[in-house]
Amino acid sequence: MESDSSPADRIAPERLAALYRTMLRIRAFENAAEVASRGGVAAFGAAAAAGALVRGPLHLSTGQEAVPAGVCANLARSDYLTSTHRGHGHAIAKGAEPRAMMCELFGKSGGTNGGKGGSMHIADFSAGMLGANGVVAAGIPIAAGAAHAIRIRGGDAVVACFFGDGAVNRGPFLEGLNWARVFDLPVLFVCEDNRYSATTATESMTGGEGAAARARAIGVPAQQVDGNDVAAVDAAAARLLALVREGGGPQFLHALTYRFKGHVSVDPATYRDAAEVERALAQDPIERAGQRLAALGVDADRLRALREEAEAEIARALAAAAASPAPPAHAAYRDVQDCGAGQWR
Amino acid sequence: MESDSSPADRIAPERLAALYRTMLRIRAFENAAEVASRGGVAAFGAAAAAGALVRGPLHLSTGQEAVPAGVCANLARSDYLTSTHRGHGHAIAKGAEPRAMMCELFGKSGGTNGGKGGSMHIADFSAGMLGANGVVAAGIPIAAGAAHAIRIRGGDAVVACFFGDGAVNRGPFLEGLNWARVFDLPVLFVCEDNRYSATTATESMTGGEGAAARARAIGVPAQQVDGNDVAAVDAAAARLLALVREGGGPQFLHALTYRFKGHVSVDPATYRDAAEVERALAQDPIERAGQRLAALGVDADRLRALREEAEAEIARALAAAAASPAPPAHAAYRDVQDCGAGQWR
Amino acid sequence: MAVMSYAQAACSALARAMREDERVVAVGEDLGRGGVFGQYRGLAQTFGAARVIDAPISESAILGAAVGMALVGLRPVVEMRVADFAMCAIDEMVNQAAKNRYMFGGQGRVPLVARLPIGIWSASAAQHSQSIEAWFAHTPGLVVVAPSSPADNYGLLRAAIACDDPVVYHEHKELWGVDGEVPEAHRVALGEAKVLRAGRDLTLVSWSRTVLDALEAAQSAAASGVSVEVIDLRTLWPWDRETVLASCARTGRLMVAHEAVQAAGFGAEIAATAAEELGIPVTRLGAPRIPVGYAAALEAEARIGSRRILEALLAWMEGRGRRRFSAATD
Amino acid sequence: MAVMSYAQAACSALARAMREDERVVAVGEDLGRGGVFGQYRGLAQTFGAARVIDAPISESAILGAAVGMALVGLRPVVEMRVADFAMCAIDEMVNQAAKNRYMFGGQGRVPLVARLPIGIWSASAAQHSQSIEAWFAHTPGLVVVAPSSPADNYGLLRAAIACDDPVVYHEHKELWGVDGEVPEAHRVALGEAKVLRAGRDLTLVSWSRTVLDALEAAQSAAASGVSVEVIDLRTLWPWDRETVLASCARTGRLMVAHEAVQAAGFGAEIAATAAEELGIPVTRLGAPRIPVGYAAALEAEARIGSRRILEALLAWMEGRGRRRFSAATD
Ligand SMILES: Cc1ncc(C[n+]2csc(CCOP(=O)(O)OP(=O)(O)O)c2C)c(N)n1
Ligand SMILES: Cc1ncc(C[n+]2csc(CCOP(=O)(O)OP(=O)(O)O)c2C)c(N)n1
Ligand SMILES: [Mg+2]
Ligand SMILES: [Mg+2]
Repeated sequence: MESDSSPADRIAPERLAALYRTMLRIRAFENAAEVASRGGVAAFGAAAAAGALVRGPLHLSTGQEAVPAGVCANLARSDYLTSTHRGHGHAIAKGAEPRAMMCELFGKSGGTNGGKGGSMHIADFSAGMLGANGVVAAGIPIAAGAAHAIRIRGGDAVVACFFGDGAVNRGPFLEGLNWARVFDLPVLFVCEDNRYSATTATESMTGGEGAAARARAIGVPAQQVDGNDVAAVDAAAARLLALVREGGGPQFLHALTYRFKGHVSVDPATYRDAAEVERALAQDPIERAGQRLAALGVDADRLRALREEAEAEIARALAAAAASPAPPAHAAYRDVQDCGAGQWR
Repeated sequence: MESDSSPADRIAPERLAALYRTMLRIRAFENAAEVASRGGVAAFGAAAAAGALVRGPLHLSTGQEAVPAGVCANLARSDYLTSTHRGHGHAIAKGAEPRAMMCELFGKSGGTNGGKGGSMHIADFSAGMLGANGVVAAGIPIAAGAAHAIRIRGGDAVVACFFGDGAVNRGPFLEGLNWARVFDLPVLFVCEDNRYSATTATESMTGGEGAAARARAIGVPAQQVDGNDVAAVDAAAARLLALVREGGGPQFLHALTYRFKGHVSVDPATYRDAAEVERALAQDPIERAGQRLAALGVDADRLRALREEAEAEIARALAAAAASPAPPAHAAYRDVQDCGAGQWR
Repeated sequence: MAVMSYAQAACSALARAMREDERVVAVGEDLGRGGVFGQYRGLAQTFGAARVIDAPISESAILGAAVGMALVGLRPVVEMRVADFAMCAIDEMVNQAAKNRYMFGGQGRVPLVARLPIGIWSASAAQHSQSIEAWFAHTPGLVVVAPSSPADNYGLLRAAIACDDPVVYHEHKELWGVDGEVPEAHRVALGEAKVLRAGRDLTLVSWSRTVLDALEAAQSAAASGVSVEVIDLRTLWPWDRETVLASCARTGRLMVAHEAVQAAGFGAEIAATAAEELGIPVTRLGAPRIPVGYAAALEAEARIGSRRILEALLAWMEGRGRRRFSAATD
Repeated sequence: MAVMSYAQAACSALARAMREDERVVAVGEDLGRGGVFGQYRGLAQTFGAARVIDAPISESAILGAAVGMALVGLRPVVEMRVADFAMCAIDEMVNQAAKNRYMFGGQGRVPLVARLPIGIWSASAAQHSQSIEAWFAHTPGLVVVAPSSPADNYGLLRAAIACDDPVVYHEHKELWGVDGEVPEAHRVALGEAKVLRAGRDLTLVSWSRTVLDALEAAQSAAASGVSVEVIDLRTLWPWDRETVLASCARTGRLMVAHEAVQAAGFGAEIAATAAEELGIPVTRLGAPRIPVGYAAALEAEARIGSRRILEALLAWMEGRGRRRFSAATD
């Protein structure tokens, strides 16, 4: 870890509590979504179980909460964020409402996307969250372009561009980072390195020293950070985003974390070593932050209250999602395009 | 330059003469093609001049001859090569016949590709030259795959993969190098850095330190070389190809050279600084090799004979191309595909 | 003769090809774990990681490398996971694989099979549900296949692997679990359609998963006294004009149904051809020109389905206009 | 009213849009030097490098960045150089640009214009000559344009830039130098075809460069007593069904001619629609399903041309079969 650990060490209890709260909200959302998704994936031609509330591929960020929480604590609502297929945490941390998000997962008209996107495309443009993306690495050039627009239009917004460790092997990683560097754009690239690309250990598919080394070779300064230490992520993001805001061009944060669950909700992840998983679970970013808060003197009641609040919020989101109506069939023909929209012609 | 210059310094006169000869043959070919192409590009809707012998976009490698000459001197005919839109030099150095190549540029049935490809797709599979390619960087994954096939099928062939400095900004550069590294494949990547991407100075479009740095970050060892010093290119290629043949996986050669002509034959290249061009012309790799040969005691008659031979060969190629018949119209329907080939259905 | 799923049938065809021809290799992401739909299950164990190649997430390299492999003597079977991701490798598919043989004057061959699972896979939304077989039918140099049954997936995958030119091979994600009998010797020639049901009044041409809907609609139509001949096209390029046009000439009417968007879909090619050649009445039913939405009600609008086929077919036969059902509107 | 070339007309439309709306920017390789076909000449000098953006050779990033720019308030006009290179950016065009508005539930708009020069450009061979407009017509979310004259290139580019959704804008490489009058106020609504020549016996629909051939063929046909109505489609999606079908209803026959490969080309959509809706005789003439070869004799086979249109048209009218000329065969 090259991160300068001192600012993280000096974190104020209130700031850490806020980060803790964000992580709790994400965790509660993921847990609830996971339960609601049981039977919801259409496997091998069998339709999804009729009773499943959340259907289709569901990529949970459980265990990775410190990265979006720490990064987004340093973003304003007017900043932008691009995301991945594993985007719930990014959305919540950026300010999307869990209620509208859960509606989206339920495929309801009250959803962030009106039911058109589901988990893989969750987005809240009003919070600057430009969308989860079903195509690995596709958000990278989009983030560069968003930053380019900011540069041209003026203003001090920045873009945080999240992607996984698997994305560094796709061409748009190179093209997007190069773009941001060449045009000196205000982007913070954030590689959420959970060590796996679907069922494959990313290391076995990645030549060289990985994400940070590649970024540096393209001229984008890079820093590694313990992605399970939310204070460290916060401090690193604060430092890098300050550089970005000063106009120094793109920066790169390589956050080392772990995916607690399978790649999708139905993946038992048997390809992972039990000992490895156990070690990783012991680094639960929420547990670590909780212990740290306790050590900083935040009392147990306060921590319990934060947990209960987060869970209550998600319980309300679930209820709202259940109550929200399904979109009407005719909504399927809306938002295609203005000119040339239609049905069959 | 990191190249270990001693083997280059010790080059035997006969070897240098052979390299010189290859360069002369390429130069003579390019010069002849250039003359034959006058009026051959259809510009702005006007058809190409009826009298033009070589039609369409023509990318000349004039001035860059030392790179293919030096690299290919270390390849067997059974080795493979992938090329770019600027592929004449690669083809000649790899063993293609200038006569068949000139026929191809003339669009004749005696052409390497039967007239189907022209300059941009010049290929001689029988010499292991897998084709020029009209899409920048597209040859890189193809080279990785060819090397992968070699690895799987056994045998000690290797692949030389040529591309320009502009190609390092395209995604397939990352994807192809990573592939070769991950599977430890026998490829020598050769970046022919002539400093321009069409009309644009590549440096202005490239973040970081460029080709070699990017290769290293992907885990592919890289060496820079003076690409106008054919002995240096030869020595570097010899060293790197020995490593590749030993099974150490891919290597990368970054050769610094210069494009004497415009991007295409009709490009006056006014975007380049006259002083820069003058400096570059003074580094003509053929002149330099000739002086070196003279210094090594090869007499002027021998050098003149080599030049005249090369020019005579190309003159014969021109005559053969002029005499070769155009392909018959029905050839247009051949070599599309076996199953489903046809005309309109 | 074994009963197996569409996924198992493909797996079994590939295993057989790999046993019989050591040049055959499989390349794609997560193949070592059997592929995301289990369509490579057990192959890595049998043939080893050198021939069942786990790839980095890099579709350009996967397909580009396959072109290089094919040029140097292998016969790669390439997994694209879903057709939507193949959009990351269109240069490699079209400019490199499809044009190679031609532009190099026949010096090389590119015997690769690119597997592009198409179609809606319930609740997978816009980026995992598209069907783009028409693009490849429009591309010289490519063979285009889309089997509808386990037996044909077995028989056609074998034929595709044996083909010396690039084949775009479309499996349907909602067919993976469908079971059927698969004769071990089964092999289907590329370019041969199959008449699945004989009929007198109308020829209904379809392919891939929509064939199941077409058959269901045909059965219901029979109850209404309309006798429908159902043809499974199986290969889109070259398509079996002879079988289709002969059937059309007999029935005097053609309907084409496919899951891909109707506008500029391959149904247009077939319908236009039948109209040109025979002057018979033609109609098409493809998806509306909308992306596939996530919510069930939205996704349903993007599905053809047997009910829509039946309604369109009966309405048309009864002269009630070309398409009677109307999509819900505001 | 100025006389200018097709390239100048585009340049002038773009300059005007950039003057009138500061959100409009141009993005692509070598734009600073005026673009490879001169279609950006002078713009960098007028508007500066910040708005006429020279890009690295990275089509994925060019189009992907344009999506990001569009989402954050710009209106990028993106140069792809030739349509074949756009194949390096199909994920960005289809999965990112076209699906964005829909899959995010209408939260954003992607008002970008992707310029994809299509068609044969003499002696440029297989990787610089393709026409793929049918792919985009098949893709929900996209508007597809293909102007045939300087005036329409001016008028349609303005309309495309004003459009709030992604537009795939196809210029033809062999039209760049064609001159014509361009009224400064000219603006063409997207989706409006134009009847270029009135006729009684047959409706001939075309677009892009083939319109010139169609007009020539119509003129020659008149000498043989066949009166041909020529329609320039101009926009492929949405296509002007009303104008085309009304003309077809009058003439009773439809022929579609386009430079793209005939198989699964957009002509099939038009022909199938006319057959479905009107039951009239239809025929198509597109390129054979071959890549474009380099040698003049090979390239010529991939061109439609006025002679082939005329021959096909007369043969068809005279009932001598659908297409009388035959390609040279072995
Ligand atoms: C271009 C593309 N190829 C393949 C996939 C299938 N896929 C979805 S997620 C995933 C793994 C991504 O790994 P990583 O980037 O590390 O993100 P993580 O899932 O670990 O968060 C893959 C291969 C895809 N979505 N897009
Ligand atoms: C994917 C792609 N984009 C754009 C082009 C147009 N183009 C042809 S050559 C060239 C410049 C290539 O520069 P470089 O790689 O340095 O090779 P050089 O021409 O200098 O030999 C460009 C942009 C192309 N052929 N392919
Ligand atoms: Mg990962
Ligand atoms: Mg260059």
